[in-house]
Amino acid sequence: MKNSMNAEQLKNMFLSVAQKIVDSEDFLTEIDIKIGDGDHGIGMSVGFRNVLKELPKCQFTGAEDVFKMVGTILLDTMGGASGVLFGTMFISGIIKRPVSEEMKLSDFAEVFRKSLNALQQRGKAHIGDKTMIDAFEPAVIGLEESVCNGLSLVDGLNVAAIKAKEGMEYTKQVVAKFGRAKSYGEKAIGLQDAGATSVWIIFQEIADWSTGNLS
Amino acid sequence: MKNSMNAEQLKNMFLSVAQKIVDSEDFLTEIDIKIGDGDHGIGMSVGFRNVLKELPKCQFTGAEDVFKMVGTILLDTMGGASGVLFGTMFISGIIKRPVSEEMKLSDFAEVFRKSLNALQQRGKAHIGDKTMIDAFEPAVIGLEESVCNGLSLVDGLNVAAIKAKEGMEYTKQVVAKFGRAKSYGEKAIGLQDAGATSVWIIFQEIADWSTGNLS
Amino acid sequence: MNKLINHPDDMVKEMLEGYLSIYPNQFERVPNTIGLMKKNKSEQVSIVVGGGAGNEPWIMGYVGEGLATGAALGNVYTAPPSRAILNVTHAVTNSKGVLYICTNHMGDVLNFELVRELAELDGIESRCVFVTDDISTASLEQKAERRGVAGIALVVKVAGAACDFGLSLEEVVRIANKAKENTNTFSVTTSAGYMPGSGRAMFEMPEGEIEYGMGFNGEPGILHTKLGSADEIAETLMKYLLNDMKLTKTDEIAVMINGFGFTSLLELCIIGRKVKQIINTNKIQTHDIFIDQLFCPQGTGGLSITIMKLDSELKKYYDAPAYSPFFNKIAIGE
Amino acid sequence: MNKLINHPDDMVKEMLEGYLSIYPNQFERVPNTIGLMKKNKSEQVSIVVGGGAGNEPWIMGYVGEGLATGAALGNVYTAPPSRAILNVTHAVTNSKGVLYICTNHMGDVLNFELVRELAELDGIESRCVFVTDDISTASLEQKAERRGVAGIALVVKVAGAACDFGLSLEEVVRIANKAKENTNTFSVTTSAGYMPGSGRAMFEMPEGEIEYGMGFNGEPGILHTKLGSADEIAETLMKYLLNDMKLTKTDEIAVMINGFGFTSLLELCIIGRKVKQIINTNKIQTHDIFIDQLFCPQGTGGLSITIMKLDSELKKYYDAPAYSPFFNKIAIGE
Ligand SMILES: Nc1ncnc2c1ncn2[C@@H]1O[C@H](COP(=O)(O)OP(=O)(O)O)[C@@H](O)[C@H]1O
Ligand SMILES: Nc1ncnc2c1ncn2[C@@H]1O[C@H](COP(=O)(O)OP(=O)(O)O)[C@@H](O)[C@H]1O
Ligand SMILES: [Mg+2]
Ligand SMILES: [Mg+2]
Ligand SMILES: [Mg+2]
Ligand SMILES: [Mg+2]
Repeated sequence: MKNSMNAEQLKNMFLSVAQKIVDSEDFLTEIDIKIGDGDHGIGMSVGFRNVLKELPKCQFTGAEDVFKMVGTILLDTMGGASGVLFGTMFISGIIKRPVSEEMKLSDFAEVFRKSLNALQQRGKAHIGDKTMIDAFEPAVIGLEESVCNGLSLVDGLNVAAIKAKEGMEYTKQVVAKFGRAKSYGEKAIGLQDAGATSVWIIFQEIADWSTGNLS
Repeated sequence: MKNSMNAEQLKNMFLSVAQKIVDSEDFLTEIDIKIGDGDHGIGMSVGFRNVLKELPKCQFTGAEDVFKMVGTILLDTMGGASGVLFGTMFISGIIKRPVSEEMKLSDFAEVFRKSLNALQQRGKAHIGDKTMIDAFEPAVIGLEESVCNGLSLVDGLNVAAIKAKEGMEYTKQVVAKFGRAKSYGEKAIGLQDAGATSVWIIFQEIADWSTGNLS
Repeated sequence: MNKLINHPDDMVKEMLEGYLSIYPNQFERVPNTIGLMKKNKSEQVSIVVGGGAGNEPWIMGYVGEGLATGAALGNVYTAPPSRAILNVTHAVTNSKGVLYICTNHMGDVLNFELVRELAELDGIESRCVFVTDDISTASLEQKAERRGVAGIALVVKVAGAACDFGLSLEEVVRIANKAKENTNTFSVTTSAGYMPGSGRAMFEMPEGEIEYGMGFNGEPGILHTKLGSADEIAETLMKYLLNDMKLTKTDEIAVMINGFGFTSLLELCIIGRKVKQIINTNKIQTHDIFIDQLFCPQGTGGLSITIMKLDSELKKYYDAPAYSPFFNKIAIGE
Repeated sequence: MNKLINHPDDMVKEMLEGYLSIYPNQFERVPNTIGLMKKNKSEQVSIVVGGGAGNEPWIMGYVGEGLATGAALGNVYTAPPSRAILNVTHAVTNSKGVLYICTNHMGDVLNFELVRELAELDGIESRCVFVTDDISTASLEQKAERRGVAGIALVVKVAGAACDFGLSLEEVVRIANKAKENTNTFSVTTSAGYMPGSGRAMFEMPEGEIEYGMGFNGEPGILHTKLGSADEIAETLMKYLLNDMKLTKTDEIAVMINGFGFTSLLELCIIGRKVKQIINTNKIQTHDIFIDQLFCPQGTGGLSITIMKLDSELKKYYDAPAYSPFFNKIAIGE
């Protein structure tokens, strides 16, 4: 059992994540139609379809480069709020980091904490605003706690996925403070946020891929 | 039993005709919707509502003036093809006629023959083209034959109404050569023409009024 | 469908009142008439247009600089009474003569022909031009029988410029007739429009089906098909038009892509893309091509394409700028 | 409803291609980008606009004389990627600085803010103005939170004129911000629009009911009523606007009545008639009022009214003529 990932593994993992998002297009669309404008599924799937197309062509020297490439592809091709937000999720965490050959659980925790901070600076959303932050922040905390508790990479990533899912479920209980969903007020109760759902799908596939390929 | 009409009687008769047309608005609309643009009922009713409003205010010296006033009101207020056509039906027949105190059956025959000619010159329609001519021409011939046969005014007008009705029925058998109905081609078979229906309503009410008030 | 009016009896009158109250410096009401005219008067041939309302901006919006001088409006889809047209004739400058331009529909023709006689009785010289651009309504040999649709926008524009150039009535009529003879339109309807008075659909159109050459009130067209791609629709429209006009490489044309109201600019631009490709493939010279909504039957889905074949004389007048609040054609040429 | 496109993935690209092929002398494509710019370049501050397609003419049609210099188009109702906006920034004249103007929607704001940082990194001075004119989306105290709608037409027009007058970036920004602060819009939706990709209705709207302040994608508004008369609708729209803006007799305003696509000019003029009456009754001075369709969500029923409060400085720029094939504002004033 491997307790870190190299660039090649990260690449394969993100290809697997990309495929999962592309497969979830309709599911995400349905969610965004109910309290958004219904384009979240298309946007995510456009972005990650480009990841599926471009990523295999790339040669990476360091683990950070994989994050950067995934983020840049999303940023350049998706558009919408989520283009910036999901671009930021992958790019901002590795800025100014020295290039590393392997990423350990603590690296995942550091990278995603940094991108969470950048995301909140951009989007100004907090827990309870019914955004992707509601899934992302718990996932990051889950990673950090797993590091403290000395969990393995695979176990830590699985904790993150569980926390992301809880966060996604939690978005059903709150009203939105941002974007189109805001105008729905109390009517948004019971409905889950599309961006938070995507965050969960991403962390879930990261965990599943790791469980399958590193255990 | 009176065998002619003076201006006062013509006025009352046309008021009665006007009321009949106004009451027939929906009926005419339904007919025009099927192979026209559905505005014939409104148009006729606008015109004859103005007749109902203006005619009572007028003082007439001669019988011809009543025809002229009815036709002018229709011409000025109706619009559409039928504004000109029904205006012509009442105006053109009395042009250059000396003013007369009483109108006999032969006068009715002369006046409507002249307006039929004017109408055909304007509209260029002939029997079988699925227009108001299909009802108007037989009605005029009916008047002329009644004169030849020495019929009374009331009987002659009743003959005209019967002929107008036959003509209206006949329009169901033919395809249209004019206006919006033309584009329906063979699909117009079975449907009656709106203008011909109005002509029948007019002649029928002329006959009914005469029967009720002159017999 | 929800329609924003007060009462059906008043809607055309109130539309005109609204327009005049919003643009009071450019237009004035013709007394006692549902009609308007330019405030800015000049000693030249006047153009008076008229017809049934309901295809706005056509009629009301066609009065303007380089366009018509005055207009009489009938009720929705009903020709205006001759009296209204005659009142407009008397209100505009008529000393140099008046040209009447309307579409070739029975109601309009009957009223305008009658007005022409009445105007002559009043000592006003006048002529009629009935626009017959819809290629789907009669064969080429019977062009005079064709009904008039969106092509009237280009005929009025050319004739309006000819008036501004100070031409005589006879010359303006000659040019208007030439413009009319060279103007052809073909259309596709993709969803029904709605009567503004009742909110009722003007006809039935099954979802997923479209009809070429259909009339605005649902008069049958000449080709009923399943909804195809935008490119297929553009190809069909152009095939019929090019066939009818028999254009060759030496011909120069102006093209108007006219949306019917419901169809969006996004769609019209996608159609326009293919239309331009087809013209280029056929190596026909495009003097001008533009997209607008100048003849819009009340929220109807679909569009028409109008092609005017130009010679150097028509080009001169076509190129003059035209302007009204709803009919803007300033820049000409590719 | 039948929509005329080829494939949903291509529709914005093909719309742009069609537009550029029809107006090749005025505009050119930004390389590798779903974006366009004016061909006619000059050494002044440039305005770059952007946003999701689907409300044409907004975005593509706002590039023109006296308007924006360039634009990046996103997919329908989706903000364009920052990369596209950045490409437009590099393609236009940027030596005097670039002003970004977009509506205040999260996706647009995030992308334009990011582009501003990236442009600065590339040595291009730039500023953002996010238009917040929709009074129904947040309280007056929270104007910065309001979303942007049709009012962007007037803000772009004023800012475009300021650029043409040769003002510095800081001055253009100051004027654009002043225009934005003084611009307010309220709307009524009367029937659903349709997604051009799928032909599906964007939301459900029961026949005979209307909603004030509704978003173009069906986001709930602030007042749901039965369909009333045109006069009642105009009164409601104006009541909210006048309340929010607290206009008095000394105020001078410009008014834009903007149709959403399905609603016809006939209806818009009837609404305009009442709007003008209300303004007159309140003795507010109308510097300009006009009817157009400049922000049209895909065949939607309804309209918005935008009021910009003017001072002498704004008036100067407001009065400059603006022109693009789909955004014509030449004549100003009553
Ligand atoms: N300010 C914000 N901060 C964090 N996430 C946000 C913010 N605004 C929106 N989001 C996320 O973006 C998602 C919407 O994405 P998407 O539908 O692709 O974009 P758009 O809102 O432009 O249509 C929301 O579900 C939410 O999770
Ligand atoms: N050329 C014509 N000659 C005689 N009658 C005609 C002619 N054209 C139309 N009509 C009559 O006019 C009627 C239509 O009138 P109406 O619906 O009021 O006018 P429009 O056709 O302008 O809508 C037809 O039913 C027909 O009887
Ligand atoms: Mg969305
Ligand atoms: Mg009719
Ligand atoms: Mg009619
Ligand atoms: Mg969106």
